[in-house]
Amino acid sequence: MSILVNTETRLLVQGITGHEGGFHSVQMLKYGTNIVAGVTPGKGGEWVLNGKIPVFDSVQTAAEFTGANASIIFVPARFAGDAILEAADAGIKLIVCITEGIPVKEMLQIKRAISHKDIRLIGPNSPGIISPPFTKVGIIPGNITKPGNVGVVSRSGTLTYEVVYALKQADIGTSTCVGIGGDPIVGTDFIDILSHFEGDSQTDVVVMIGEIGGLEEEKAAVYVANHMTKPVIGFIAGLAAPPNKRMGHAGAIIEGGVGTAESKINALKNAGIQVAHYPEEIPELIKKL
Amino acid sequence: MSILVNTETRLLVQGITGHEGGFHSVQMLKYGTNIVAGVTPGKGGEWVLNGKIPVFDSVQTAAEFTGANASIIFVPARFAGDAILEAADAGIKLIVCITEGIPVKEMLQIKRAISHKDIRLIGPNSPGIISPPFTKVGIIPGNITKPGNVGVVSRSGTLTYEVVYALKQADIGTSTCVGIGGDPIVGTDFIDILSHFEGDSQTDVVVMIGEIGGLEEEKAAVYVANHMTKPVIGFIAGLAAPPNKRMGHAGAIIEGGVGTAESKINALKNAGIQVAHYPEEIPELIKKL
Amino acid sequence: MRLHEYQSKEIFANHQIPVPRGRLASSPEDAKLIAEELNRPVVLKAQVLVGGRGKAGGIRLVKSPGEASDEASKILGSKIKEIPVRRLLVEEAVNIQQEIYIGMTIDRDSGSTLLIASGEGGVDVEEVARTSPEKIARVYVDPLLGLKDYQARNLAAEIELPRPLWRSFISITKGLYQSYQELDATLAEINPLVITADGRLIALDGKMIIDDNALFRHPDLVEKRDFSAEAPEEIEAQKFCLEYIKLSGDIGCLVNGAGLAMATMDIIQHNGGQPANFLDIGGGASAEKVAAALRIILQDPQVKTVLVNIFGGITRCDEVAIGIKKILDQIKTDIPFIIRLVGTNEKEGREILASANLETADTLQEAAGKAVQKSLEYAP
Amino acid sequence: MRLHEYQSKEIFANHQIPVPRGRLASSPEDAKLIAEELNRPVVLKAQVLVGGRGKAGGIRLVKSPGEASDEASKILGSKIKEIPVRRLLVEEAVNIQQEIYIGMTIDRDSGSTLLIASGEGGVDVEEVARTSPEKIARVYVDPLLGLKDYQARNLAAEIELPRPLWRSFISITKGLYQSYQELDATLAEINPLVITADGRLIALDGKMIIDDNALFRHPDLVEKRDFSAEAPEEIEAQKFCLEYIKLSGDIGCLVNGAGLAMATMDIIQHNGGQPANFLDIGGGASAEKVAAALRIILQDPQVKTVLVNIFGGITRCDEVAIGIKKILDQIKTDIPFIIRLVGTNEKEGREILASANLETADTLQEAAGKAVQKSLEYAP
Repeated sequence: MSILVNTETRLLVQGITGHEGGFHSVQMLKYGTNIVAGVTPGKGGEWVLNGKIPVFDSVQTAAEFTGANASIIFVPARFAGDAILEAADAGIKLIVCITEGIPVKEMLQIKRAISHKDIRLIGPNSPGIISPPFTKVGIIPGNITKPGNVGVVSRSGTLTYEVVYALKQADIGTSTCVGIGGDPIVGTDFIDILSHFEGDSQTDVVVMIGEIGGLEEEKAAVYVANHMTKPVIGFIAGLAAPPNKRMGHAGAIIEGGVGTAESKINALKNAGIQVAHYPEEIPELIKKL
Repeated sequence: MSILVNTETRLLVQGITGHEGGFHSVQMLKYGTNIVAGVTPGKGGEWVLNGKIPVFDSVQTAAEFTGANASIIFVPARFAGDAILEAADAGIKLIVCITEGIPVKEMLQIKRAISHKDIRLIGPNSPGIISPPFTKVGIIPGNITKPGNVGVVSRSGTLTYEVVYALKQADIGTSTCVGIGGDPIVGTDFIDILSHFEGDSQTDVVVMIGEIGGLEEEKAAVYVANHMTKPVIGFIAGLAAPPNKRMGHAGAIIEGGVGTAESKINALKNAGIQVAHYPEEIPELIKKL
Repeated sequence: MRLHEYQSKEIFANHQIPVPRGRLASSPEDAKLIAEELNRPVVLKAQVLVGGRGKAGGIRLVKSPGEASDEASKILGSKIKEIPVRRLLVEEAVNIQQEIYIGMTIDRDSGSTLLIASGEGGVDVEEVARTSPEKIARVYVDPLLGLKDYQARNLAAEIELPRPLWRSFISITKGLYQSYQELDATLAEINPLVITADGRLIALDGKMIIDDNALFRHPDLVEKRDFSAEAPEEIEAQKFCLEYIKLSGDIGCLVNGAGLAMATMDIIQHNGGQPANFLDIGGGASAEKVAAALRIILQDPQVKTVLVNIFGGITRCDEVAIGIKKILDQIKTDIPFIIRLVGTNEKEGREILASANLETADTLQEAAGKAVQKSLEYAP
Repeated sequence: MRLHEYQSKEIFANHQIPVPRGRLASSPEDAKLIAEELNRPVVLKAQVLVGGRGKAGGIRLVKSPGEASDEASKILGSKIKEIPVRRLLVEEAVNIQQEIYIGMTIDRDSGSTLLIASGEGGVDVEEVARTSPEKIARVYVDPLLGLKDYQARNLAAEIELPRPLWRSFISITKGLYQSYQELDATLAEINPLVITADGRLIALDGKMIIDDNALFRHPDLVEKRDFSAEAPEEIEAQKFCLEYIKLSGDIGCLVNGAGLAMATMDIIQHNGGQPANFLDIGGGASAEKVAAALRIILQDPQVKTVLVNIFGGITRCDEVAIGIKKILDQIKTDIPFIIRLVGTNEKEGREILASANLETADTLQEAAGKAVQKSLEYAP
C-alpha cells in the first residue's frame, strides 16, 4: 500500500501542452502513472503524447469525460492559483502543484478557501509524490528510488531526491515519498503526511526532511512524540545558513527564537527522533534501527 | 423547553447605549431576559440601565468578563456587519441581528465566512426570538404572546407580531417564536428552525409565515413533507402584491416562474400544509387540528 | 437605484469593457455635433429608466448628422411610458454578427453571485431561458474569493464562443464583475454583448442596479441621480426612506414592515377591496416619517380611504400617533382614516389619538372590513 | 524587494496615513531649499536599505536651512554599512510624546496575516517583545475577509491608546493593511507611529517589503528600483531570478533548490570548509541562467573552489552542463570545479562535460570532501 496515490489514481495534467508539463507527463507515463487527460484552455480537442492523451479546455469537462480523480499542475506561476481553484471546484480530491513562485498572499487565500473542502493540496513548489515502482505524480526522477518500506516527507525539492537516492544507493526502498513544497504557505503539512505514514501498512520507518523557517518541524516533532509508533529519522537543512533575513520587527517578534536549524534539531531530538548530519547519513541511521 | 434561547441564555447587547438598543434592553430586562453586558466601543467602563449592566469596548472583553453566550445587535447598518463578525470572532454562539439595511453583498460575505463555524446567526432585519414567559432576545413585544405549545417561524417582522397576537387573542400560547429576518440573505433559514421545533418537546404545532421572493418556502415545504411529524400551518404574504420589480433578465431567468405567492401556497399545500388566507385565520385552523 | 445606460457604459469603459464611441446629447444640436464627430451612422438612444424603449420608439438608427438632429428633436421631450425623454445617448452604429447575453445578480438560494451567459442574447433572452434552458450557462461566484478566470473561461466555452474571442470575453466578464462589486450592484448586465462583423466583442447596452442600502458608499451616484426620469411620489418616498409602490386601487395603506404591508393588502383584497399602494414605513419610524408617508398617500387622487396598520415592535405606536395628528393638523381632508395600533407603546398612542376623531379597529380583519366599507361609501 | 522609507511613506500618504511633510533631496542645495520651504527644524534621513541608519549617523536633526545644507553635504556620498548615500528625505521635525509600533506580516503558522501593535514602539520594540510579551497585542486577519474595524479597535484598546485617538488609529491601521494588500507586501510596518505633543498620530518611519513573486503586478516599483542602494552581485543575481546571498567562506556553491543548497553548505561546513555563498538556481534553469550564476560566483575574489551540485528533477542535467561549458569557454579560470550531476538527463549532462577536464563526484559527501580539499590546496 502507498499513501495518497496508487494504481487507482487517474491523473489529469494541467498545463500538459507546456514545456515542463509535456516533458514530465512523458516521464510519468513511462513510469506507469495512469494519465487520463490534460487541460490547456484553448486547446481542448487536441490529443498529445503520441495521440494517447486527450486535452480539454477545462478541468470540469476533463473530469466529467475521463473520471480523473487527481491533478498535477505545471502552469506558470501567475495562472497556477487559478488552476488550483479550478481543480478544487471541479471536484478533484488530490491536487499536486509543482509550480513555484505563486505570490504568498494568493496562497493564503487559496488555502483558506479550500480548507473546508475534502481536498488535499500538495504544494505549491512541490516535487510531487512518488510511490515506487509504478506511480508518480510529480517530477521526482523515477530511477532514483526503488520500492521499499521507508516513507519520506520533505519540504524541499531536490534535497528530497538526494535522500531517496541515498536510500536506494544503500539498497533501501521507499514506500511513498511526498514533497510537501518549499513555500511559506503550502496545502499540506508534515503532520498530515506523518499521520498517513503511521497508518500505512507498507511503511515501517519515516524520514522527515525539514529546513529553517516556520514552526512546522517543531509542531511535527510534538506530533511524532505523541502519536507515532513508527521510528522517524530527521534531517534539517540550514545549519550553515546565515541568520534569516528577518522580515522586519514583525517577523522577528513572531518567530522569536524559534525557526532556526538549532531549534528544530533540538525539537526533533527531544521528541526522540534521530537527526542525521547530512543526507547520506540517513541510510546509515536506518540500518542501525 | 424552548428552542435557541432559554434561562441559560446570558445575553450581550451590541449597541446598548444607542436609542433602540437602550430602549429594547429595558424591555428585555423587564421581560426577564438575563442581560449580562453591553458593548459600545469607546464607552467601556460605563454602567447603564440604572447601573445594572456593565458596558465594554469589545465583545471579546465583554464575553471574557461576563460569560455572555448570546448577542443581540442594534448598531447602525453600516457597522452591523462588523458587529456580527466581532461577535462570531469572540466565540458567541447565538447572534441575533435586529439591524435592517446591511448591504446584501456584505451579508453574502459574512454568511459565507461564518458558515463553517458553529455559530447560529438569526437575521439581519429580524425581530428576534421570544420564548414566553421569561426570555426574549429581540424586539417582539412581550405582552402580545403567552406561553404555549405553538412554535412560530417567520421571515417577516411585524407580520409575526400579528400572528402571535392573534394566537394569544384566541387563547393559544407560543413555545418559541423566531423571526429569521426579511432580508434576501439571512443567517438561518426556515428548515433550520423547523428542525428545531420538530425536536422540541414543548412544541406540538408549528406556524410558518412566508412571503414572496426566493425559494425558501418551497424548500421548507419539501422538508416538512419529508421530515416533520408535527402539523404545520402556513401563511404567505403577497398575493395582492404587484409582480416583483424584476432584477433585470438575470433575476427573471434565475427565479423563473417560482417565488410568487401562488407558487409558494401551492408548494405548501402539496406538502400537506394548511394555508391561512389571513393572519387571524391561523388560530382557527389550529383549533380545528 | 437603477443606473442609466450611459452611466453603466461609463463604468464599463472604466473597467476595460469595450463600448461604442459616443456621448450624451440634451438637444438636437448636440446630437448633430456628436454625429458629425463620429462621422458615420449613429444610433440615438433615449435615456429613460423603463424597459421596452426600443419598441416605444426610443432607439433610432440615423445615417447623417442632419437626420440625427431631426430624429433627436422628435424623441427629446416626447414621453416613453409616462417618463419624459430629456437626454439621448448618441453612439456609433455597430455591425452586429451575433448577440450574446451576460449578466450577474445575487442568488439567494446559493448565497452567492450567479453569473449567467447565453450565446443567444438580445431582448428575447428570457424566452430562450424558458424554451431552451440548456442554452443558458451558469457560474456561481464565491463571495469571498470573487470571480476567477477559469469561471469566465468556462462560460465562454459553454456558450460556444469562438476561441479567438475568449481572452476578450474573460476580460469583459471580469470587468463587469468588478463594476458590480465596486458599485455595490445587485444586478449588472450586458445585453447584448455583440460580436461585430469584424470579429470584436462590444457592449451595446448595459444595465446596473445599485443596492440602496449601500448608496452611502457612493455619494457621487446619489448626487448625479436623475430624478426627472422617476415617478415624483416615489422620489418623495425615497427621501424619507419609505418603501412606496403605487398601485391601482383606492385604499391607501400605511403599514410598518414589508410582510405586514403585504398581508394588509392581501386582506383588503380578500375583503373585496383594492389597495392604492404598498407603503412600508420600516422599523422605528419617527413622527416626521409617518407624516411624510401620509402626505404621499393623500396626494394620490384615487385614494378614498386610508388604512393605518401598525404593529409596534421597534416602531412605537406613540410616535406614529404623533405623526398622524401632525398631518391631520396640516392637511384638511375628509378622507376617512381607519387606525389600528397594537404593540409597543400602544396605550400612549391611543391616548394621543383619542382627541382626534378617528375610526379605530382592534383586529386586522376588522380594520380591513371597515376600510373596504368606507371606501365604498366615500363620495368627495 | 524592500522599499525605501520615502517610498513607503508615499504609499502611506495615499492611504490616508498622516506622515510628516517633506521631500527627497539629492544635493545639499535641495536639502536647504526644502528646509526653507518647511520653515522649521527638519530631520535629514539617509535613504539606504540597511538597518541601524540612526546609530550609523544617517539621521540628523537640524535647526536651520544653512545647517541642513551643511549636514546634507556630510551625509550625501558617505557610506552606511558599505552602501553609498545618494538621497536624503528632508522632513519637518515632530514633537514626540509617545512611540507606538504597528506592523503586519505573513504568519505561516496560522496561514494568515498577523498584525502586531505595541504602546512601546521605537527601535527597541523587539526587546520589549522579549522582556514584556504582554505589551505586544496581536490580531489575526482572515485572508478572505481582510482587516475589520473591530480588530483594529481591539488593538487600540489593548495597547491602551487614549480613546480620542482610536478613530485615527483605526484609519491608520486600515490604511496600512490596504497598502500591504495592494502592494502585495509581505511586511508593512510603521515604527514609530508617534503621538505628537499636540495629540495627533503620525507615521514617523515606515518599512515595506514586496513579495518578489508578485512584482509582475507592480511594474512601476520595478522601474523605480534604486539599484545603487543594493549590492551589485545581488542585483545581477536578481536579473536572472537567482537566489544569491554572499557569505564569508571560500567555496562557491551552485545548487538547484534552496533546501539542497543549504544542505550543501551544511555538508561543506561539516567537512571543515566554509561556503562562499548561498546560490539556488531554482527549478528548470536554462543554460544561460547557469552561466550567469557561475559568472557571479567567479566574480567573488574570495572563491577558491566551485562546487556544482545538481540533482535533476524539473532541472535537466544537460542544460546545466551546457551552461558550465559555456562559461568555461568564456572565462579562463584556474579555480577548480567539482561537479556532481544526478537525476533528469544525468547521462546526457555527463557526456557534455566529458570533453571538459572537470573533477566529478558521485555522492554529496564525496563532492563536499573534494571541494574542501581543493580549496585548501588552491593557490592562485
